[in-house]
Amino acid sequence: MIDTLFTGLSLGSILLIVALGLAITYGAMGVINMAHGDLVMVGAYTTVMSGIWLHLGFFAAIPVAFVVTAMIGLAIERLIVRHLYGRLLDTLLATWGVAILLQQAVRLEFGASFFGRHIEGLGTGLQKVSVPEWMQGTFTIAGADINIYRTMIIVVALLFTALTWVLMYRTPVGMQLRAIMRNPKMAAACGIDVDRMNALAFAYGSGLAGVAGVLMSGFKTVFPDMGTPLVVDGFLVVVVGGVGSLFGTLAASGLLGQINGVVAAVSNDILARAVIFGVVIAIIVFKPSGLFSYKGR
Amino acid sequence: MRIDRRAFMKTGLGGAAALASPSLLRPALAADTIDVGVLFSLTGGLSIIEKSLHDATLMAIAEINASGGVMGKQVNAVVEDGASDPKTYNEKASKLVIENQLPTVFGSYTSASRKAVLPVFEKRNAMYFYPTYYEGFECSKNVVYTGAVPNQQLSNFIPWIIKTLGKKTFFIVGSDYIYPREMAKVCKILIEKNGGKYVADEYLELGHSEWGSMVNKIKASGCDVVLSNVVGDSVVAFYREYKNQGLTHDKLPICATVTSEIEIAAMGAEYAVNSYTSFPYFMAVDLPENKSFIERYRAYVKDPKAVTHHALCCAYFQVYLWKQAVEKAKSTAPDAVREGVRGQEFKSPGGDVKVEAQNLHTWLTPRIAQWQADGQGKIVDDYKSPIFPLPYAGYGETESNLICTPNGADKAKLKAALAATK
Amino acid sequence: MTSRRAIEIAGYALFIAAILLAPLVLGEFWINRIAKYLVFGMLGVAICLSWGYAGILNLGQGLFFGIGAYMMAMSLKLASTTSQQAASDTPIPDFMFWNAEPGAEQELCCITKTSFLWIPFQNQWFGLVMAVLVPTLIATGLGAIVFRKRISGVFVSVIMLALVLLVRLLIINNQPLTNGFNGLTDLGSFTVGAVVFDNFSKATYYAVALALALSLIGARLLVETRAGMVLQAVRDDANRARYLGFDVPHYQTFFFAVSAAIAGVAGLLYVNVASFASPTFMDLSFSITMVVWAAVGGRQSLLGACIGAILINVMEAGMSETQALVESWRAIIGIVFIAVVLFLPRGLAGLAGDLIDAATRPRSDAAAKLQVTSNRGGA
Amino acid sequence: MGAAALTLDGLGVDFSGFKAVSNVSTVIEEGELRVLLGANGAGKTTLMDLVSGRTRATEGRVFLFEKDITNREEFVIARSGLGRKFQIPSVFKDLSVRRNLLVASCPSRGVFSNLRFGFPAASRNRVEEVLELIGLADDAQETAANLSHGQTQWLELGLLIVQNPKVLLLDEPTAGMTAAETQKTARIINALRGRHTLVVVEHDMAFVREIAERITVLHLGQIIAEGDIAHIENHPQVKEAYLGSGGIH
Repeated sequence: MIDTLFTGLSLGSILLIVALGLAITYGAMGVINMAHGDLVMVGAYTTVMSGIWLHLGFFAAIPVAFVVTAMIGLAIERLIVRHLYGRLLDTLLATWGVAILLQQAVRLEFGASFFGRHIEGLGTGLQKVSVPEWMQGTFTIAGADINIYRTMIIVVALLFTALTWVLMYRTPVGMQLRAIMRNPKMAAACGIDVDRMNALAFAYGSGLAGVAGVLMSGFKTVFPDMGTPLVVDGFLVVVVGGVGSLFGTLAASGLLGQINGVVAAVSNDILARAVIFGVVIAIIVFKPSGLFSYKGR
Repeated sequence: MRIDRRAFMKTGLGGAAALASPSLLRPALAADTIDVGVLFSLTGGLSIIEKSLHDATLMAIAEINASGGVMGKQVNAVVEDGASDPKTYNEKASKLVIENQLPTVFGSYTSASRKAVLPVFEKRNAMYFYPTYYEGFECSKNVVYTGAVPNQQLSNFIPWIIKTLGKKTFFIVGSDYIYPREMAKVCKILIEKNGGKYVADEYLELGHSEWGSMVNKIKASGCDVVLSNVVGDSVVAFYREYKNQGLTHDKLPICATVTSEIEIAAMGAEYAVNSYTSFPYFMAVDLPENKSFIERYRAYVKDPKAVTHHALCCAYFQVYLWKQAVEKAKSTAPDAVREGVRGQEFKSPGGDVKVEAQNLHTWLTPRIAQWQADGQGKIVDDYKSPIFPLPYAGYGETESNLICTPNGADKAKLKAALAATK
Repeated sequence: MTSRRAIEIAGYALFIAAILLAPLVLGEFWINRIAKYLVFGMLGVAICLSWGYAGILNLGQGLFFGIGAYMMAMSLKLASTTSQQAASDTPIPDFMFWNAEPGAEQELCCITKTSFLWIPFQNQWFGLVMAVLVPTLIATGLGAIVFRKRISGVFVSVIMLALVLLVRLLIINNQPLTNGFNGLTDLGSFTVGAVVFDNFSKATYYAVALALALSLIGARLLVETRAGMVLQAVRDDANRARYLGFDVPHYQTFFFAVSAAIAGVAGLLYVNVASFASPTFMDLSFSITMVVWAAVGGRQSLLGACIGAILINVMEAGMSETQALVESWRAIIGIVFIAVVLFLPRGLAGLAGDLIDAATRPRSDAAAKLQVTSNRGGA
Repeated sequence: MGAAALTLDGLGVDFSGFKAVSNVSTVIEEGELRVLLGANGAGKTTLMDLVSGRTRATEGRVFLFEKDITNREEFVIARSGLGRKFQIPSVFKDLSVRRNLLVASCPSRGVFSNLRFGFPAASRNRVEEVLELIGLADDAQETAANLSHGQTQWLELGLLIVQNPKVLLLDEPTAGMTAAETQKTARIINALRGRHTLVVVEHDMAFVREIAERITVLHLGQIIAEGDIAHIENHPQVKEAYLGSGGIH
């Protein structure tokens, strides 16, 4: 029983850490960033590379990945997304192109493979991320073996959610961002540098994807296409949770995680996945604004 | 691209021509070379494996050319990208067979892609060399199957698990598609025959990497061995979750039919130590051919850490089988190759292999390896010589009573076999 | 009859003439390949109809394409020699044998639990009809719920996205019924009297070309009707349309269903051209790719979207078959997508339209309709 | 005086505790032009939403002539002869001006009955008339999105005129207009008199004087006065209610 609940919690935390960044970029800025999953992938590869070339440990990779993906996110925003604000579905198409680019960049080792060079840690193949010994195992609570790695994910996910909440609701930057979410024109009129704020927010959202990438890399497989399924899940979570509602994202990921865990336990993972899709559709049909919504852009 | 400059130039031009006007491609055929098709996914999710098969194929071709080619002619690879998508596979196969009029194509990793190209090769009577272990139940006269079929991975594996390891209660888990399901079917037959039992037969979406619930089930199932038919990137997540949940292969070993050097390297050996895999080829196979093969391959792909694996080995030696077939038949024509390849033998990195004259599947040597801390398998059990490939083992096909014959699958026997299970 | 419209009509005529005459210059392989691309062109039309004219961006068009494909493939599978020689009174798909429970009766009715569903498909016309009917009915049902509830924009997209992934999952999981991940392969050919629609035959090509021409013209005329005009009005301002007394969901559902029907036809044609059906038809990436085709060609122009689809596929083929690009062509495609969205928001058709406008005298009635603001996306 | 065109009987809505409109009863007779007056938040727009089916009433009933249209769907209400103009003008911005009006002129409303090309001469002529009336004849080919604010307002009026409803609700038809534009709007509305029963929400007293015959004053969701201009301007309660906003000028 505890096992099942914990699994559900863990699934939720994974959805959360992936969706968190989207909650900012989509929820707050009205950009459907299909490249988000591939930014997660980049985060995972950052872990691989920093391990090989900088001999950094697993946790040391987290800030590195955050910075790297945040920079990439910044570039995406400056070069592409900024021209598309208000054109929600166009952002989807453009970032889909970005997604393809990122995958190919890694697969072709940023072009090195054309010249017959091989950069260790890149390329088409699977990559390895070594995880600290102490994280490969369990500890016991109330007679149940609890998976240390997953516990770590839960903690980190919640930490970053809290951090994001503080940024959004307890800092002037956050206040400006929320002003922009509600009414960009008005915000601009009030002297908020909307342009700059958008860039920052997008970079931050992308950075979160990087963090997610590090966490994934330790117990999922690292390869160029690992991101695509993630972005779908994250996107569903954000929409179900309610566009622009951080709490909604938290709740939705928790809910979907538990449903998935329970159904998988009583029947099987495939049905669980089917049920999740069903639930998502039902929620959108009967509550299009999401579980916890307020008017965003 | 990692193909030699000559081929690069020639096919480069050929490809460009294909762009401008399709009919311009003919000269490439007229030239003093033998063209063959190479069709693996260089982009998309499956390229994680297929790229290595692609490289192995081109390496074999390069070696053959270096040693004088086939019948004195250089072999020229016309490379296409299957893009991990059956639609693309089907289209590229049509291009290679009909547009480029290539009598022989080497390609495919998944059954799905093979099934998608099959109609082209059968309607147009061209030969397809398929290097991957697969589920069997196929008997095309246009395909040479050089990978293992279930009986070559399981016939010794299951008895060995039960008798030698002394594990009797199986938990069968696999990815949700035909190969793992067929493996499971054959496993069950063998398990019951050898006095074991299975407590579960579970599946997970292909490419699914969330194992929390499944491993919980394994814990709760009371099994004493896990038989894994999990394929692709899911494998890594599986083994990691397994250890992260406190299971050890010493007590509850995973015995796998697909987990290869690739996945072990990707997950980190510590997660797989003392688990087992059954394959006809491992890097650890102690043969001089293998040692030099590994070195040559690593040099070829310019990656000193590159790993080799079963499908890769097959992708490599099947080119040589084709070479021998052409030289025997003195022709590259499909029918000639088909007849020529029957009974062809070759000293592969994995030991002797032979194409069975009856069903165009390949004799291979089943081996069982226990994974070590260095990421290599230690071969703990193997046949002394290759064994007969039985694609219809699931139907009780035997050497003496073949269902797949040179005239295709024998429907009557098929029906009889099924009726017999009543 | 303004010059703007004259040019448009000329464009349609030219395109249709081109695809009908193509076989005269194309080799066997290219006939088959172009036939595939024409099918994709049909998907472009379907997307354009729902996205450009109804403002509904369907990220699950692959659902209708896939269902159309499977319905047709089931019939052709039963028509294949292997199924015919299944050594039983009824044809039985080979895969059902190795999915059968030991000792199951070897008839289509009961070899597996669900195999009886295949029985009517022994008649190829049944498969053909279902390939159009089922997508249409599903779309109608969906529309009745979704549009009644006034769900719009990205939410419709997400519902369709989740739905297509759901169906894909179920098809893969129900191996005894659908042969799961491998899809339906080794198919027979659709046959009408003496004409066998072999996938490499000219007959098949002309069938596809004709179907495309008809659906293209049909769709174009459809949006020219009063109903079509009302639909565009709904797209612009559903609320205003309501207050003018139009039952908005009716219009949306109707055109959504038409778009689904076209996708279904595309699916059944694709099976005849490629002679296999696969659950990958319902991959998310495929559904999004279709939308990109339409975006590149011009989401506001049926002909544009159609040509866009064909063009991109020819481009992909050309690049991926240029040995130097065989590994990098996808990256180039990615760049093209981005560039088009950024610099040609109305796609190639938009570009063409502007050029024509520059050439002809400004703003005829047709032009006013085709001249649409760039940021149209149902968002 | 004619028959009762629009009858509100104890109409009201309760937004979870907050009564935006409560117990509004009035009878607007056929051919009448009724002005709805009230400070911001008095519930004017909400009242229109209730009548036109955009918001569901929690109390009372609405009758269009004999027909009970309480809480019916918008398009049903519209079909039974009620038209509405919004505060923020809403037209079909990607269609040409003429096409906007043609859409409104569709002789039938169903999908299938509209699966035909072109429009009957009657509707086409009507559209040309209205183009003249709203003074957009020269811009008939223009895409609605490119119209000025005033022109957009008139186009929306035009849509309603073509739709030819028995009763017309106009929500601040002069909002954001220049004096000249306001004048023109007044002319258009006066031209509608008699042919349609009109209910106009307005702040601009100059404009009200221009057109009004009978005025209803809303305050905090309730009717506090009803009568002609003189009556309203001297009404103590109205004065009091308007002190906050400086009374009526």
